[in-house]
Formats: sequence, C-alpha cells, structure tokens
Amino acid sequence: MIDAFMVIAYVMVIGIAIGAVAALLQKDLLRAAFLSGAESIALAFLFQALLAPDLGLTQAIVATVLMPGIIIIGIFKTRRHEEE
Amino acid sequence: MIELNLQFLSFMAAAVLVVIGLGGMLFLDNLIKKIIAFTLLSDGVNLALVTLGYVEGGIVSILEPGTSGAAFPTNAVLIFGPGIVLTNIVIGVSTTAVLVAVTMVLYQRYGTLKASKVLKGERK
Amino acid sequence: MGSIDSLYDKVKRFVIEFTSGKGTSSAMTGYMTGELQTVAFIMILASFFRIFSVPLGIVLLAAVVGALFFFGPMIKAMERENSSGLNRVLFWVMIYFAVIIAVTLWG
Amino acid sequence: MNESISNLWSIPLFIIIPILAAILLNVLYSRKRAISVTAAVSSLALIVVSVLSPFGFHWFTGQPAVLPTGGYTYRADLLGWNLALEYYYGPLQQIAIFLASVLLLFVVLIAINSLKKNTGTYISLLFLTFMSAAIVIMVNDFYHLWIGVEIGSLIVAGVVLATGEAVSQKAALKYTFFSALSGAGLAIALALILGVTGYANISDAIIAMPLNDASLASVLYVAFGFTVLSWIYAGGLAPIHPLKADVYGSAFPHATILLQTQSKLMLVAIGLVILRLFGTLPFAKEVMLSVSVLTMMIGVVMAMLQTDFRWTLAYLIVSHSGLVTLGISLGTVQGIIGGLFQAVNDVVYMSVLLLACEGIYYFGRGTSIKTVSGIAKRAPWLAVAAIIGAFAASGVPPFNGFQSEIILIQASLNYGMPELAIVVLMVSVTTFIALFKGIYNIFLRPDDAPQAGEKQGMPVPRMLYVCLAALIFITILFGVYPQLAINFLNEAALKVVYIPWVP
Repeated sequence: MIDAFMVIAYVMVIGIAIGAVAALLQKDLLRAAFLSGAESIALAFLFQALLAPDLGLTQAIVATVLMPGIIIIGIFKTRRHEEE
Repeated sequence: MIELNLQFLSFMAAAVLVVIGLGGMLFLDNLIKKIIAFTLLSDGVNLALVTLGYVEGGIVSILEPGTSGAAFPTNAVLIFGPGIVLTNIVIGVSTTAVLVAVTMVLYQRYGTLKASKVLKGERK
Repeated sequence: MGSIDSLYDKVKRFVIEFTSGKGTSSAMTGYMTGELQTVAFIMILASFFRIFSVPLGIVLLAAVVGALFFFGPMIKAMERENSSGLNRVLFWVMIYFAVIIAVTLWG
Repeated sequence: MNESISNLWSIPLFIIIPILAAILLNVLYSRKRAISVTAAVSSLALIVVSVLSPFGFHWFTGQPAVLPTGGYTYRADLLGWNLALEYYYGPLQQIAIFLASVLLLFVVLIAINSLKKNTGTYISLLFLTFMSAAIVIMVNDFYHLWIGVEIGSLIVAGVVLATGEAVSQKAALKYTFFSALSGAGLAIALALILGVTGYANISDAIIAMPLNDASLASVLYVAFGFTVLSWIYAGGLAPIHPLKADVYGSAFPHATILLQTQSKLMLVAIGLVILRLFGTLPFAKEVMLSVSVLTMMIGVVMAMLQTDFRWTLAYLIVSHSGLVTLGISLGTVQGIIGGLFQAVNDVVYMSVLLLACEGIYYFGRGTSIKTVSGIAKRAPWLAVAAIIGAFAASGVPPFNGFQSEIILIQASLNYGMPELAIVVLMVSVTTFIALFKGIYNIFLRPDDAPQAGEKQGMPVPRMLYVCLAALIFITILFGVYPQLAINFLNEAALKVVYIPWVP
C-alpha cells in the first residue's frame, strides 16, 4: 500500500543521493552550486514527509536563497571553472 | 530482510550524504567544492537528526485545536530532532558564509582555488 | 646481521639524520632534546601496560627500545605527522574517533 | 551560601553586556576615543558584576522542584517541575568569569592600538569571545553548551583573521572546516542523550540515565565518543592540536590571551560535563586520560622544535591544556581541584608570557629567535617579566604553576599511576627548556646586528607594562596563597565527585 505522498518521498531520497554525487562531479562550480541547492530542496520535501513541516519551510528558504546565494557570490568573486 | 520503509531509506540517504561530504572534504582539491561538501555533510547530519525522531504513522508535533489530548503524546513525532536542526541549519549557513569569505580573501592573495597550493603548510 | 659494522652504520646514519637539513645550532638543540623526549615518552607509554600484566609490560618495553633504535630518529616522523595539513588532521581525527568508539564499545 | 530560588539578576548581564558592547563597537567602527571608553566601561562593568553577584540559578524554561520545607530538589520524576534550559553561577564560575573579564579589560586596552582601521569590529569580536566562554562555563544544559561551542569556534576564526597575514587566514579556514565535524558530533550526542533520557538539562539527564539497560549502553558510548570529539576540538587536544596551535600562533599575541582563556574554560566545562554524565561508564576515564597524556607530550615536544617564540608559546598552551584535562579526567577530588587550579594558573602565567611576546612584537622585527636578539638591553623590565612567566610556567616554587602542578602530581600518585606524575614532571622540565631557549636567544644573546639602532619599531605602550605588573602580582599571589583560589574550586570538585547531578 503505497500512496502518492510516499512515492514522492522515495523519489526525494533518490534525488538527494544523485544530487549530492552530481554536485561534486561538476567541473563548472556554478552548476555544482545549483545542484547542491536542488539537493537541499529535495531534503526540504523529505523533511515534510518526515512530519517536520517547520523544518521543511526553513530548509526551503535556506536552500533556495541563502546557501546557493552565498556560494555564488564566492564563485563570482573568485573563478567559475575548476582549474586543472 | 530489512523492511524498506521511509525511516530506513532516510537513514540511508543521511549516511550517503555524510559519507559523500566527508569524502569530498578529504579528497577534493577545490576550495569551493570543499565548501559544497561541507554543506552536504551538515545536510546529512540534519537529516539523521530528523529521522531519529520520526514515528511511523505519527502526527506532526504541533498541538492544534482539533487534536485529541490523549493520542498526542503517543503518536506525535519526537520534538528534539526539529529543535536542534532548526538551529543547526542557521549555524550551517553562517559557517558557510565565513568559509566563503576566507576563501575569497585567500583567492585574492594566491590567485588559485586549489587547496594543495593555497593551504601548503609553509609557516614562515 | 647484527655485526659491529652494520651497527656502526646505523649509529652513523642516526647522527647524520640530525645534522643534515636544518643544521643550525638553535634548531639542532631542539631536535635533539625532542628526540630524547619522544623516546622517554614512548617508553613511559609502553610501561603503562603493567596495568594489564607485568611480564607483558617488560617484553613490550624491551621491544619498544629495540624498535626505537631500529627506526632511527623518531622526531622527523613526529614533526611530519604533526604538521597542520587539513587532510592529515582529518585522517587522524577519524582514526581517533574509531579507536574511542571501539575501546568503549568492546573494551 | 546564599543561593536564591528566583532567577539570578546577574547571569543575563554576562551575556547581554558583551553583546550590547559588540553591537555598539561595530557601529562606532573606527572612532578610537569612543571605542576605548565604551570597551573599558563594558569590561569594567563585567568585572564589577562578577564580583558583586551572589551565587544562584537562572532558568529559561521550567522551574526547580520545590520541597514543602521551602528548599528545592533536583528530582526529575516530578512532572511539570523539571529543570530545563539552565545557567548556574557558583564559586568556580565566579573565579573563572572574574579572571576572564580582567583579562578582557587588559586585552581590550592593548588592542585599541593594534589595528589601523576596523578597530571597533575587532574589539567587538573580542567581547563575543568572552561571551562564548561565559556561556560555556555557566551552562547546565546541552542545548546552550552546543550553541556556545559553535559560536565560540566561529568567533575564533574571526579573531584570528584580524591579523591579515596569510598564515592566519589559512589557520582560520582550516579551523572553520573542522567546526563542521565537532558541531555535528555534539548535535548528534545531544540528540542521542535526549533520545535516551528525554531531558536536555544535564541534572535531569544524569538522574534519568539508564545505566543498567544493556540495550541502550551502546547508544551512550556513541554519545560519549561524539562529546569527547567536540571536547578535543574546543580545547585543542591531541589530534586537532596542529590546527589549534596554528590559531594560537597566528593571532595577535594579545588576542591569543582571550583565545586560550576561552579554550581553557571550554575544556573545564565540557570535561566536567563528560565526567558527570559518563564518569560511571567503563573506560571513559581511561580514554580521557590517554587523550590528555598524548596532548601533553606531543605539545611539549613540538614546542621544542619551534624557532619562533609565538609558536613555542602556541604549542606550550596546547601542552598545558593536557595538564588541565589530566587533573579533570583522574576523577578524584584532589585531581579535579588540581585540574581546575591548573586552568586558573595557566590562564594567568600564559598571559604574562604572551604579553611579553607582544612587547617583543612592538620592537618591529618579529618574534623569531634567529633574527631577534639583545632585547634585554633595551627593555629590561620586559625580560624580567618573561623570565618570571617562564618560571611560573615550569613550576618553580614562589609562583603559581608550582602549586597546581604539585597537586596534580600528588593526585596522580594517590590514584596509583606514578607514570602520570613522571609525565607531569617531564612536561614542566621541557617547558623550562623550550621557554629558555627562546628567552635566551631573544633577550640575553648579544645583539649581532650592528645597525640595531636604526630599526627601533613602535614604542611599547605604557599600558602593556601596567597589565604585566598586575598579572605578575596575581601570579605571585596565587603562588604564595593558593588557598585564595582553591577555596573557590573546592565546592565544584566535591559536587562533581559526590553529587554529580547538582551543577
């Protein structure tokens, strides 16, 4: 007996794992920052599924705005591509 | 046979995040990548803490007018995870900000983001 | 094996290890004293095993004295392992944590 | 003791005054005169509050369980009357916070001349360092303990960055990376203890601790491991000591005074918490003992190898942290008194040495023992202060280091571990050698540079000599009358050993 909400939660678990690996495999740091942000948003959905909606909201704000924002500022002040 | 319920899967996801984060901090050479690995690590710890308090088929631990007082203590999700994680998210953001700031300063000094060049252990 | 010649070579190598490299006088005294300190400290650590059994402690102490002489100046390895490289410290922290958990769980 | 039931007025002041001062100093930014007045008044206010305050508690939520007789109890089984987020101000806290605020006053007065711009921001960071130390030493619940440790580690990075050298930036980056591990570890330990016992308050958690339940024992061991990890991180013990020594060595010497005060107070506070919570677990004390023995010896050996007086001091501070934790992890009353007294003395005599190092810094040619020489002719009083500091650090009788080291040696002999006494002796002798190697080369060796008159550097501020005199006075005072300090520490040690659930 699997309802739609649980299916979303399972998808989010897989999304977290894939997002985390994919973020660290990028050569383009900007893409890595966006991918880690996507991973954090998946985490926010998973918090919702784990019955912690307040954390889901906080994590959503942090993941969409603050965390990638800080890292992107850092990338623009340094360099965008990883050097060999 | 371990049952593949949500709690077990979340623990697995948390373990994956922690391992990837630690591995990234150890083996990746780029400082920004190290910082991203650090955020993954703290995300994994947050997920583990929330999952510790999860109750299968429970209710959100917010006492609303509709909830019955008798069922609440037995069904509600344990509150300690969220209580800590809320602070941990904020601390993670501020630590990331400090790390990015120091990385920017070090980049201006050395012109590179490679940890093996920037953090070379020359003391004098 | 164990002849006078090889022992002499070993002692000579031991002394030369100190004088090469940072051979200035103020650094040199530090290295020599540090080496003596390390040797004494490792012997004290070995003697802690008397808590478990006295004969084992004696055997271990003798083995440690032999090993210290064999492996040459300890202080170089000590300085290398105590450098503040991020990955090195991270590695040692993981080892440490594993040891703490292992000792308390199965000790 | 006049411990009061109602919330104590003074405890919030220890947090609020530094925060307000920090905000105000940030706004003032670089107006020297206004900054010096604000900083001096705030730190004087902290000293006055710490002296005048009675002993007592402050609860943020929850209440103590009140007995019919009017007293109060710590029973955790009275529902609805649980202690919760709680601060305690007792004799140990009084002497620790008094010393820390005196040092804060000195450091702030010296720091005003150190930076050309951003002085306000830098001094506000110093105030926040004091605040995190005060939080951690007063706290009796895990939540604030965790927050204090996390805030403290971030602020350390900020204080170190202020020098603007490449070394300090690298040190700050590495140290901040590790805050991830220790903070996450302490959070997990907190969550595990909350899950096992159900209480965030340490007194409640000790009473509710299921020591006889074998299935929960492994959870406690993991919690113990993570707490020890954060203890090691916050105090700079053995595997993390290179990072902490980098931090001490690359900050300004006067800032290192506050940094080492903060980490000594954190060592004492977290060590006592570990002892109270996990002291009954098998192998807990042995793990703590081995950590402290390793720290002492590695720190002192590494101090021998340094050719810069700042770095010698940095590794010696790390090594003497091991002395503090040795006393605490012995777990006997005598040992704990020795450890706490060593922490108090350590803070004082290391401050003397660090201020002397700051004085050398003002002569403008760095602190390396290869390039600097013949300072004694130009600054004889600085040389006297450095030698007194070195005597105190290596445990020569009329000074305070002797009194605490003799207690530690007696405690380890009474514990049945003469090897530990030998290690303590070795540490004090090697401290002497390492310090005098530096002091001889810097102060007493004849000046080999013929053009010494050209490079005069900055003048040494008069304030530095005043602070040195005051600290040397405290050094000799505690050396001659150790009871002045021990009377404050007795109660804490007795409580930890016999009634660990009382803060």
